Amino acid sequence: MKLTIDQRWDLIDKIAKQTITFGEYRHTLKDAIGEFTVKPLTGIPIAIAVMYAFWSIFGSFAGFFTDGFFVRLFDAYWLPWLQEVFPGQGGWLYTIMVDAGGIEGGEFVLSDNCLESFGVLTSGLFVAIGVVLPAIVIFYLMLALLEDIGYMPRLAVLIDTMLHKIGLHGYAIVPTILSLGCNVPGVTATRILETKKQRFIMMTLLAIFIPCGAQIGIMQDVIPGLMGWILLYLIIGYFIFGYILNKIVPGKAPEFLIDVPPYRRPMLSNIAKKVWGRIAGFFKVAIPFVLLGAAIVGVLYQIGVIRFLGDALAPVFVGWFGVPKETAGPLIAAFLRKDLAVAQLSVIEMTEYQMITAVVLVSIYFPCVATFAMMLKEGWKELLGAMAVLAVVVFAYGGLIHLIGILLGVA
Amino acid sequence: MAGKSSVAAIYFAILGIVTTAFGIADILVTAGASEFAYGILEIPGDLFRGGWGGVIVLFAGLFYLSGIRNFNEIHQFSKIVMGSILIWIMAGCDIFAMITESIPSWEEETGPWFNTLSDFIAAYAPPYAPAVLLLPFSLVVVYYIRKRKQEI
Amino acid sequence: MEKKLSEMEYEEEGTVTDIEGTLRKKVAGMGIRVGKRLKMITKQPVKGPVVVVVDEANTSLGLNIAEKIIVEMKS
Amino acid sequence: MKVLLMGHPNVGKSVFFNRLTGANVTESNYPGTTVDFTKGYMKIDGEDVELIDVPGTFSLDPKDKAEEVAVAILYENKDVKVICVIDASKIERGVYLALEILEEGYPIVIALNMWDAAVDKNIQIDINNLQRILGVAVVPTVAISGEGIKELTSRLKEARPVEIDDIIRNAGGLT
Repeated sequence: MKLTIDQRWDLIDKIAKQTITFGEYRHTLKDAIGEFTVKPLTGIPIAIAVMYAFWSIFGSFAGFFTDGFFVRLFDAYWLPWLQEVFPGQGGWLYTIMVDAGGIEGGEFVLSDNCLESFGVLTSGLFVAIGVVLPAIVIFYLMLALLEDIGYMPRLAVLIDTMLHKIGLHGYAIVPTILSLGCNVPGVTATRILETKKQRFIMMTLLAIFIPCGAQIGIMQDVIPGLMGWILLYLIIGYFIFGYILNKIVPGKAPEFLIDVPPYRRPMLSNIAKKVWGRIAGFFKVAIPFVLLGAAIVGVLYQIGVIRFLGDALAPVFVGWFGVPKETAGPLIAAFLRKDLAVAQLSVIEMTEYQMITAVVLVSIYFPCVATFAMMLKEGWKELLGAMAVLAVVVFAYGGLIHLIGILLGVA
Repeated sequence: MAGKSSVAAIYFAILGIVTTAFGIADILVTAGASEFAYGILEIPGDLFRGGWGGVIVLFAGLFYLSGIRNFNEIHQFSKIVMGSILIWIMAGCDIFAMITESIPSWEEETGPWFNTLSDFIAAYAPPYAPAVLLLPFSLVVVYYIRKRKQEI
Repeated sequence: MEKKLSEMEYEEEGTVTDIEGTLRKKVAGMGIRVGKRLKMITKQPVKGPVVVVVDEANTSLGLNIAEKIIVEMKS
Repeated sequence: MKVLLMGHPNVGKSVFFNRLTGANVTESNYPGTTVDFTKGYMKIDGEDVELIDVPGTFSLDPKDKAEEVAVAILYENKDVKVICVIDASKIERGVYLALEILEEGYPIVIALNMWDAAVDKNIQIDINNLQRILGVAVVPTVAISGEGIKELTSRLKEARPVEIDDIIRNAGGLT
């Protein structure tokens, strides 16, 4: 027999009356703080502080491993050693695997660091292990801690108002933040949204505007001073295009309804398990792609495809986006690996504003192949829709940033 | 009891005023885009630690000040606790940054991997940012949290 | 006095008297139903969600949902 | 035998799962979606039992994709027992989910988890009376410390379908 909702609650009330007695209960400190962190006047300052801590610790931790140890390990030991022992210097395999080198004064010279060498075993490994690994570890560690304590639902409540304007609701903060680690689990997490419309908007915005941990890690390493501007442009784009998508995508955007659990003491084993699972998942996806990506980019450079595309598309890059012609190569390579593309951009000479534009373009470009595959799993129609939006966004937003630069007199 | 809580109220009122002042100073120094150092105090002038961080220190001070009235009431008291938590977040980040910076040698190329002992220790020498200076004073709240627990 | 859940002020308490039909199913699992006492904890500004306590559990509802729940205020 | 672990989100279901199962745990993707669920094995009285950690849900009327999967897993597995994990300090809405599962004819046992938190909150629950009314085993547990887990598994064999009419009669009828 099945009960109606009202009958069921009626029955529960009867049962509760006979079995449960609520004694006097005084609010504890934990309850009071739980309430204050969800009230706007006190909750928003705390959220600001939590975000500050997230960012500060991320920077310290990643800097410690990357700049403190890995840069030296790779540049001073690994690269010279490989350049020495890898056979066939100057040959195509050497160029792809170890060092593409450069021409200086008409002579071929080897690179002196792993960002400029563009080899699978040098740049590829350095980016994957030296830069991305520390960034991902600390990112997921802090995220797991916030989740385990029970802070995330409170953040969701506080930010609901803003996300509401773009057809989403507060819980969309979870896929958004997850995507800052890696877009793949971010796409997975869109399942907490109710309707197709919401999931489509979320997925499209993630793929376009949220830079992943790999990209953030490399930006932190090579252009830390410009990162604030780049993120600002991405956040603004997230909201502008979210707003537009909400207006044009058909479907419903249901309201927010979530449970706000009390704070809990985090459990170390739980956190360890979660972090380990996410890092393992990330590496299953990222390591093959980063190495394969480096290899394919290397091959495309070798056979002249990138130069050809660069020449062909140069008018668009120079005229519409306002970035130097040389960025065409990395921007095309960004189809495969965004982190490698940022690394390549960082060694090209250009003005700060051009650098900001170029890196923003890399971010909003085609999502990495792994994210692409994940979105395909959600349905090819959604994927095609997202790609159409992407094409429009790259063109429109890239031009807009250029225009802003012209108006500010910095482009 | 009443006498004791007024001691606490005065203590956190003073701490609140100092914290608020530090927060405002942080923001002003950042707005002037410079750095300020006096004795063991150093106010960072960058947008991140001075600006964003300064806002947080300012909020910590305001939390203290709004919590001192009727100190024994749990909601009021928890504002004091949250003020301290904000200080702990700020100071914790600064100290974590000091630790991560003190260990590698930061020398280019093939120098030693780790810092020398004296440089390691020197990394912890003053001056400190406001939140780090406020840290020991903010810890007093732990005593009151424990006291409350015992009373219940 | 009756008012919409969305119109309750901080710390006010009341008993649910009516929930719009289509919504009943959705909020039932969270413990919100006719006859239940609830207390408002916070309202977010600019048409943001509300947070209420039901059975010692905090639940957050979007404003459009809160508007469809009628509450008899505790006098 | 197959056992489903069901309950609201944030009631410590995963902690339960980790305590109950050994190393042989697989995470799989529910077909056609990106929702993950975890599967593992435990031994009860020498018998291998498959345990599925169902995504958290507040009711059997799903409101998002994760809840849809939770309900789908329940409906697909007709021949299973369900461990219904309830937050002891929010027992009423927990019983709501338990009743829904009982109405579908599944045999269940109830774990009143976070029992310690309920005690702290001065909530007293008459377990014997609750068992009598519902006609199912109710075990207070604290998943984090492992309290009550042994009793829970040993009482799993008591689980059997219950007629809702019996519960209504035991509770003294509907209004």
